[in-house]
Amino acid sequence: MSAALRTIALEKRFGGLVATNKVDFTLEHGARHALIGPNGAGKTTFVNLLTGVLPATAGQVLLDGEDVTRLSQQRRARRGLGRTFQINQLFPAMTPVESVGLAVSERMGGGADFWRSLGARRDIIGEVLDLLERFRLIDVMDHPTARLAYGKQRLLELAVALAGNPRVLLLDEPAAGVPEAERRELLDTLAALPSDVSILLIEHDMDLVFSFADRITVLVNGTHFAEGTPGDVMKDPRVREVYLGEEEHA
Amino acid sequence: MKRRDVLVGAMLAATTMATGLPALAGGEPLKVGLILPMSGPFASTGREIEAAAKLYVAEHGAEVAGREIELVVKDDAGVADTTKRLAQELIVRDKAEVIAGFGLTPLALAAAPLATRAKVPEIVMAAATSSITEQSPFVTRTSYTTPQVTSKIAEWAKANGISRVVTLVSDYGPGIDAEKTFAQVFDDLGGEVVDSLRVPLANPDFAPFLQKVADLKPDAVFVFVPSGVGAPFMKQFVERGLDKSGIKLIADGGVTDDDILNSMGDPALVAITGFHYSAAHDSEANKAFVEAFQKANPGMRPNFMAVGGYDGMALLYQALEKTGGDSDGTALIEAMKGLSWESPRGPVSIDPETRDIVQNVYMRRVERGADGELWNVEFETFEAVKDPAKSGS
Amino acid sequence: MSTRTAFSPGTVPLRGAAPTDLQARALRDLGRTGRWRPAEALFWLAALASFFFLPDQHLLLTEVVILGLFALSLDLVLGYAGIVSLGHGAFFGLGAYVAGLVSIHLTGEPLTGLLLGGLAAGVLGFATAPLLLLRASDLTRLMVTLGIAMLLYEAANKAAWLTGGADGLQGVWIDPLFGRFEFDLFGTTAYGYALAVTFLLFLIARRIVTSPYGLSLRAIRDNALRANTIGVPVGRRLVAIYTLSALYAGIAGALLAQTTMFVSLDVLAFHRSADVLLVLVLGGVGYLYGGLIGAIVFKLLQDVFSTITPEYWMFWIGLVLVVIVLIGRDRINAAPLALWHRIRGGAK
Amino acid sequence: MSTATTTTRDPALMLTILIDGIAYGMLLFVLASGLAVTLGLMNFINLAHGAFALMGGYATALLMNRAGLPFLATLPFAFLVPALIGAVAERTLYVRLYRRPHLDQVLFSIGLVFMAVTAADWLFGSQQQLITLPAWLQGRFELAGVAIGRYRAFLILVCAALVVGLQFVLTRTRFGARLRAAVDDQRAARGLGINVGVIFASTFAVGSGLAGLGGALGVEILGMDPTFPLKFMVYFLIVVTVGGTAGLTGPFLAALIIGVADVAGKYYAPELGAFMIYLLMIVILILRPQGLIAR
Repeated sequence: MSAALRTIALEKRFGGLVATNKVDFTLEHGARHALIGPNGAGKTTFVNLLTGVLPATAGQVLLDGEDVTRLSQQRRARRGLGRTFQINQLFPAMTPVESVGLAVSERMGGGADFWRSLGARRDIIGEVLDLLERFRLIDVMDHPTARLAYGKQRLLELAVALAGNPRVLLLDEPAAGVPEAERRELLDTLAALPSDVSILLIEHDMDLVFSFADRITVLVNGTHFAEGTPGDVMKDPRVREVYLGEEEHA
Repeated sequence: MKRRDVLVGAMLAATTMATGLPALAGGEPLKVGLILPMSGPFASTGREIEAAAKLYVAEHGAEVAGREIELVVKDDAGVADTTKRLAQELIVRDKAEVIAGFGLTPLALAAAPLATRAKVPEIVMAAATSSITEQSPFVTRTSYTTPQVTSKIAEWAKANGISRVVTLVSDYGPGIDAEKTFAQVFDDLGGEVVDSLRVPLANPDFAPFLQKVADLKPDAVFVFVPSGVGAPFMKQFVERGLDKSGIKLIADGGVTDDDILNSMGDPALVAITGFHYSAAHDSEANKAFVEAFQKANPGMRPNFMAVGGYDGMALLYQALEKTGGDSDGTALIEAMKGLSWESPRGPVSIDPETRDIVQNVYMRRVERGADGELWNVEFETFEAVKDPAKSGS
Repeated sequence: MSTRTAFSPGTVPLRGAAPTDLQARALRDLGRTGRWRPAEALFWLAALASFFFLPDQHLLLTEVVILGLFALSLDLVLGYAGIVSLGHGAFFGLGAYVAGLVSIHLTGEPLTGLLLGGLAAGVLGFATAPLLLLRASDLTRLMVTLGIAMLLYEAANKAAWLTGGADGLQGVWIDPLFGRFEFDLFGTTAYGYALAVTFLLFLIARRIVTSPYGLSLRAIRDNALRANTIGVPVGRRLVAIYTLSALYAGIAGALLAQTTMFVSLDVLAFHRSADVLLVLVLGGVGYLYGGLIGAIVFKLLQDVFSTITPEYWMFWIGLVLVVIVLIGRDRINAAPLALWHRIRGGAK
Repeated sequence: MSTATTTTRDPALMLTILIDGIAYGMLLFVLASGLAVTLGLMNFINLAHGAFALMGGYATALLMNRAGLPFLATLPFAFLVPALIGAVAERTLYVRLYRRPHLDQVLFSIGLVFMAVTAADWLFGSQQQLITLPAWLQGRFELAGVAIGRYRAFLILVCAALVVGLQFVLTRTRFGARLRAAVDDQRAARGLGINVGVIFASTFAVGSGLAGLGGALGVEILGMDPTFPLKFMVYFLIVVTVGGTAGLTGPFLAALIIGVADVAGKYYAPELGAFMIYLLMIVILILRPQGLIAR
């Protein structure tokens, strides 16, 4: 059985600069996998290659064994690759119900329906409410997104991604900027994500990484540097030198 | 216009409509809708006509044959659908019994079907495309037609030793009209049009076109451009030294528009133009007209637009006198046919067949007058010229 | 894929059951934009009343309604998809010319010309839409659309054998509507016709912008990147709305050609595209009424000012625009709403 | 139409046309350069830019025709009058709108255009303003067999000097550095002790002044009447869009390309006439959506 997500010798160059250097990477089904690395290690570029924001210079991206290297963002999304963003990418003028409702209806192929209002779509409402409940957004579900507290916006970011019913979910620093008071809520929700979704977490926060991930990949200078269980990685002296050491000084 | 009169008029109109009686002549004011481009790129057309029409009313009194004339000025900004709407509003809402003005051909054409439907005379005071008067039996004209003037320029050119000509016109209706007329007449007389250049309206840099003229070395270049564009043209003509290379500049009189001629400076001296009106026309009527116009409108000199507006009012006044104040559209237009009078431009008449104006066409050159100003001085006259496009000559 | 569910049902009742409070609340929010407000009904009642009680103004009102429909078509792309265009006159003009030509060469029946005018503009919209998908700034889109409109203008000027060139298209004649209502000099039929067509198109537009498709457009406008990652085919959706908008603009143009029975190059001129943008921005973007309200305000101001001063009315319009911006459009737009709330609050 | 459509491919003639085109392009650049700064650097859509050109053009025409000043002596006024008015307008009006949406800026600045157009009409009449150039700027001279209009040569020299000066100020002076800092990040610039308000106001004033100078230089070639700001608005926008909003080099190139293509197009392919400039713009923008030189 093929992996949930795999890259083979994935490469990205900007002119002479190598941002991603022949990375081989595997995300197993149902994995809780973290991708770490110092600033400028090329994590964001790597995620952008996975999701199709950037075209790869060489190499392949396989989603459930299927080559998606040449597919657009939107087609990869339709094939079950979801993501959240380091900086909130929400629809400020829409409410959580609308945002999640749209994502659900797009997934079900109802996005091109230009006649019936979503308000008449009883069939999706159960799922929408379920998601909102799960991400603790019920209370604010009919408030404009722009006016939500930051922590709630982070949760909505997750809810919208989940609404697309992804098989693989890339979480790009989900805890970034969340104030301490709202942090607990976020961690709980992350822990409760459905187990059949394979998750790649890109994160700086080591507490979160170690509490969440069962496997860690370290990226340095665009190169696959090390990989293993949290215990292995923590013990790896090279990793401590380039990353954790640096982190302690910071 | 006093408020009381409006009320009376409105009441009368209401009674008329209620009882179905025909409108009684006399007492009731006659509204003339004057639709002109008063803003936008053709605003100066509207200003000249409005000033002249008002001058006529001021000189001859607001009352004629027992009817008080009321001018209602509307701005169409040179946009045809606005012209049409304004004309329609004037006719159905304000009960205007004559519509007049029309700064550009499409504007006059837009209103023509209305004139037919409402049986309201349409007096065209500016637009110059030949076919306008054919669009409705209620259209008449006091300006000029492009072929009327252009054909005489072509005749004059051939008779004065010019045999190879390049035509240069603005790429729009009247320009193309002029180009065709010139080529046809000149060709019939045995001349040769070497090339026909069309300049986009939007861009007034003539450099590439003048370069082409210089290459072709014709005896003369015939020019038709809208008023206001003539000045930069002549300047660039002189700048390129075309005048010194022996190429004559012959043009429609719009190029040396009286309104701005004086500020064109010496380059204007190269132009020989044919036209139906010059502010320097040597007659008592014209001297009085120019003086009165300049007194009422300091800083302006009456041009061909102004005389079109002035004569338009003259035509209406005479027709009303002929009908004894009856403003029925059919009666008015019938009365206008065949009228003739002494205009500031010289003797004019309305062709009873075509309702178009018959007038003298003058050849002029620009000269500096005794007052130090530039004037179009007439030196040759073609008398009583009809619109050749319709009279078949 | 569709067989998988992300969640097993949790605390929220299953679909099919009677809607709970929560469901009702969620559905209400989803249907929020689609619900009719009293002010809307009032607006259209006023429009209907104007047909019966302002017979003297029918000609001006026809122009207002046509400009309003044209601005509404621009609102569909600007307000709902965030695409600015300075070339919408291309569609308006094409619709006008096609409607005019249909009446001359095919049939004077108004609805046929209206439909063909709209369709022709829609086809042009569909053909030029890909240009808008270039990775470009608003400014680039503005200028590309403007360029297309100017090319069409020049083409119409050159093709004088078909369009009549600068003289305009002669001989447009429209038969009575439904064979019964003649297009009279008072403009009554014309106004009723324009108003009915505009209302119908408004209803359709309203339905569309409140549908899931409309919601996806709002999502694209808000955040195209995110819309992409939840699987919205951004490019296709934009092409679709641009095409629809072009069709609407074409119908507005056709209405103008039919009600004035005249078409000239003005319909394609730059000022047409610029005015409609002005009108829409004046009325407010993104709620469908902006175009209609902007058209009413703009035309009435123009009519009033140009009656007072035919030469210098533009100055006062300019002043009004400047003052409106300085005060803030939001505050002005909010004023009627605040007033409404006060009235309603007082009535309770 | 006949024999003469076969045009001579005479190199001297081609040079003449090239020089005409360059002069036209240079003029366009001077007219549009202020807009390139406000739109490109300050990100403000100022459709009223042409109104400042109008002021400059009228300053020159009126001072020459009514006060009898010589052409050259009027040019400083053509710069200063709009610059001064620009500075005042910037401090009192524009400054409130920098942070507002682009559509607000469009509405506001088009309102200003309407007011400027009618004000000019009311004050000075609706007709064309014409000037008579001094004798030494009239006519042509020959250089190595190539005929060159004196005024066009003058235009090229003046505009080239302006371009070099502008580029120098923007890239080599403290003012230029401060402007770029203020544009990139207002808050950071304020932190560095830069008076952003003064920088913006003076930049706006210079941009308006340049437009005025362009208007004055253009009276002879483009004409000058109250509708000038509306007629040429599109041309300015084309120059800036095609050039790109990164600085002045792009718009300069764009103006030259458009100027030469327009003049040469009309000479060698007159049937394309008015299509030329728009076709060129669309093609360039399809190939380079961000303009010739992008940020």
